[in-house]
Amino acid sequence: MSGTKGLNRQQMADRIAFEFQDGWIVNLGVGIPTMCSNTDIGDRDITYHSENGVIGYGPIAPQGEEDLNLVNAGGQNVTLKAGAAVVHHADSFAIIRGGRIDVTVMGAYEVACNGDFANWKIAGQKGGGIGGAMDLAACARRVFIIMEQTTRSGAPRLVAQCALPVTARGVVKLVATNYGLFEPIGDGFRIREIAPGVTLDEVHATVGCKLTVPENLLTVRLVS
Amino acid sequence: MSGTKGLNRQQMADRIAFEFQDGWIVNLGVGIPTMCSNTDIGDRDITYHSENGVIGYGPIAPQGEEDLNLVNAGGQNVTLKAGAAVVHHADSFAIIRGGRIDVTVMGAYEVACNGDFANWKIAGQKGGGIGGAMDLAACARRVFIIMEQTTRSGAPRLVAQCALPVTARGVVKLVATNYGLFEPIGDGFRIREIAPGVTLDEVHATVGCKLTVPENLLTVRLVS
Amino acid sequence: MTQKSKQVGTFREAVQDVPDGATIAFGGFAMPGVPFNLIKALLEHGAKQLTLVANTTGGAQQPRMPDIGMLVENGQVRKVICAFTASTRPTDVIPFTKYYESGEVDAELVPQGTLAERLRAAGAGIPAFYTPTAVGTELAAGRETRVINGREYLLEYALPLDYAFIRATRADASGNLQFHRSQRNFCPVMATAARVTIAEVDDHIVPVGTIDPDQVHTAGIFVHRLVKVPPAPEGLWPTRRQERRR
Amino acid sequence: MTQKSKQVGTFREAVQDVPDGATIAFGGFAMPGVPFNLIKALLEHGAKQLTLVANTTGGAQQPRMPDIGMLVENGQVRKVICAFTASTRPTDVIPFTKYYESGEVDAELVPQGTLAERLRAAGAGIPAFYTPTAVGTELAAGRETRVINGREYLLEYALPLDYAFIRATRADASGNLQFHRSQRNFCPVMATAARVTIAEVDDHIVPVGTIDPDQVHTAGIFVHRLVKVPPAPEGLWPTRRQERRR
Repeated sequence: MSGTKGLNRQQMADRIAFEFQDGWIVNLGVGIPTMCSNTDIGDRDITYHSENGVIGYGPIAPQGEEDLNLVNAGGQNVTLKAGAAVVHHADSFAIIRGGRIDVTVMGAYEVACNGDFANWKIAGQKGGGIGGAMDLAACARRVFIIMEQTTRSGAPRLVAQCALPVTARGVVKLVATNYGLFEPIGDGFRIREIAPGVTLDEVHATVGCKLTVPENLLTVRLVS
Repeated sequence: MSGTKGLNRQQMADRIAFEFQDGWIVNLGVGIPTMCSNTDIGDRDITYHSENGVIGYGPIAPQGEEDLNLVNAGGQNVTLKAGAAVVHHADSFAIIRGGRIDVTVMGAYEVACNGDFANWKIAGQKGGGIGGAMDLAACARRVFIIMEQTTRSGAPRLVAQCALPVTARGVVKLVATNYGLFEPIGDGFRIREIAPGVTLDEVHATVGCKLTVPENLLTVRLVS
Repeated sequence: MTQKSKQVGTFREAVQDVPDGATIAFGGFAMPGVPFNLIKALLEHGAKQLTLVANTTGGAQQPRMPDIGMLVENGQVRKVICAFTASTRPTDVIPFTKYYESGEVDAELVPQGTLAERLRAAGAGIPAFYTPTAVGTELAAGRETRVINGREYLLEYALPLDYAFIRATRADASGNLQFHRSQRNFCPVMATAARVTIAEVDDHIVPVGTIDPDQVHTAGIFVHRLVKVPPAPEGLWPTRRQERRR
Repeated sequence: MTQKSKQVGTFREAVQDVPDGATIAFGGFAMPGVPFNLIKALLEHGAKQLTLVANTTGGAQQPRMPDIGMLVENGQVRKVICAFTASTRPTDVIPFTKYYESGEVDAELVPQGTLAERLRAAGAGIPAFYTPTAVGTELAAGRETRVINGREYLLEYALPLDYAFIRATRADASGNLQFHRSQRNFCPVMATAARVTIAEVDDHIVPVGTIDPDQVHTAGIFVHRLVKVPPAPEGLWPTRRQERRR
């Protein structure tokens, strides 16, 4: 199982968080993405937005100090940063559809090399769990994905085209997996950085389409 | 000029205000309608709404006690009643379009016997002053009009059909003029009450279409 | 002016006029804002053939609090309209799934922002609007789209409600509400979309005039009944989050 | 975190990057919320070929405060989009009328609720919506309508802005705003519709973290520049209402 090799969950979140630029408004999805708000990215001023209307939250609340009426997208009790503001759900998605989110970070089952991705419906399942993913994917300025390199059975998640129903088309800009950092470039993926302890052969074997490797392939950066 | 006969401005406002029922949400337009919030209608609980987002205002502020950031639809400094709330313009018109306004009271140039009315554009003028009138007229549960019986030149304002561009079609339920209280009933107007000092002949002479007079025509009620 | 208090004494009394076939929305995102006590009262009330609107059907966390899924299990529901009708993890099976897959209940899956906007539209007298969300996905298959300024949009319709069941922190007797932090979520928009809004309230109901008009989150004109949530164990309150079952 | 203050020192500096041809909205309904000082700065700045959005063109009351009509008189305006482009009283002639009738400036007359909703739609990523307002009137002539559930509605489009000039009572350095009473009016929706929002503020700008997050009326993410309004006579403030000229 690929999840045991390369980066751990917090390291994947950290690597994505290092991409956030000063002044960005960032939406973090359920699961590993919410761990980005724990990452120390120095003195960059980032506003974390959650689709339930929280603008400007910070790290998870210490145990015993939780405000039970304050949660992030994953239902975890978080803290607020100075300058925070709360709005209702329609206003929160107005922020999303209105194009104010500089990046949304989400999990996914599959990302295709044309930028399509799928994260709401499991094969053969009736119904699904869309949450705010379709709104965010369609409207955020950038979509970054964090996911394991392969499925539990070893099948690639970086693919030529999505087999599962897509969440949005042509929107993914960057993918962090436990194997490294990847960009969909149309006819395949480009690997930007490779995880420590992972070989290029292992990457090739786990990408379901063409893989472009730059001449000087860097190792995944793990400090801000 | 008809404005000098029958009811004065405050009496017209009073007569309309007496129609308000306990629990109603009432929007008052610029001019005579705003005078309704001064009328004593006993212990009925009325919520006055203004399109600039004030829910639950009361009488005009006494001189020297004005809050310069608190106005009604006419720009007059008003007071708030206990239980008031303030919202922004989009939310205020959401209340209007959402059907929460039990009655809107407006001025008009003309009312037709089919319930059409005109109050935003003067003949031959380029442009006009719509304000919130079209939203209110299209969406309030009831539209009541207060206007002079005739134009300054003596022409009827209660007419067979509007000559001026309409504000909305088929919506007027009740009209108070200085001559009395009228209802548009399709093929003409029915006079419900006649103003003291006005004769039925004078009413007939100043209505531009068929007038129906009930057997026992009452005089305009001027106490709640 | 005689302003009558909107406070009613019990949750049972608050929900007693809910008829079979009603469309009811429930506030809440995770624990905050969920009207646990009104859901419990509706379970006891027993109205049937309901259409329920909420972010999720619930049941993904332990200990389980009253949720929409329980109304389904109780045979009271015809259809749910939610942003989650199944878990996104193959290892989680939520209680609702069994009833949905067997065809005992219908479901409409709606992106969360579209759900919020359809409720807002219903409250704002907007019968339909265009949105970029879900364009190019299975949810847009066979539906009306329109290109505006070179981009494709999906037509969505307002979602009007008979009832909104919500939870607030503070209320005055005329129904003006304040929410604490992310308790707000869907509650204000559901209140605007409903003919009848019932709010369960954490704090004691305060006299009319106590809340600053500038700081009202939901105006009393949208709120019809208020019930004070009693202290636990009689009243149900949000709990600390437990990890999901894996 | 280094949160930079959004406060700038002067109105002149706040408006200096406004280019010719920009679309600018101005908050305000009667006196409350009108950014008198920013209008004055824009008059001095001199940008031309502007499209201006506001409730009225102004000039109906005495003493006259800075208004959109003055920008028209100053030759800076290509078009206005307003709910009032003429007085509704034959005896009142507002300053704008002369320029409009002579064809020196264009105008689009929009019902006030439609104006607010078109701004809200622009801020909410909704490119178009249907409304019952203006159906059957001259304003709907030749335009697209649609029957939904048996009622006729008019299609309206979002109205995006380059700038919003607004006035607030209180701000923190990150741009979170609070409005006092009906000062709020169009200001919050204009802020959401604009690429750049500039707020003139009555009180001293307070440190970040001073305003309760639950009581923020316009979130700082929508606000880009803040200017403290100096005391009169240097700064312009709402005055007591004078009766209209008859």
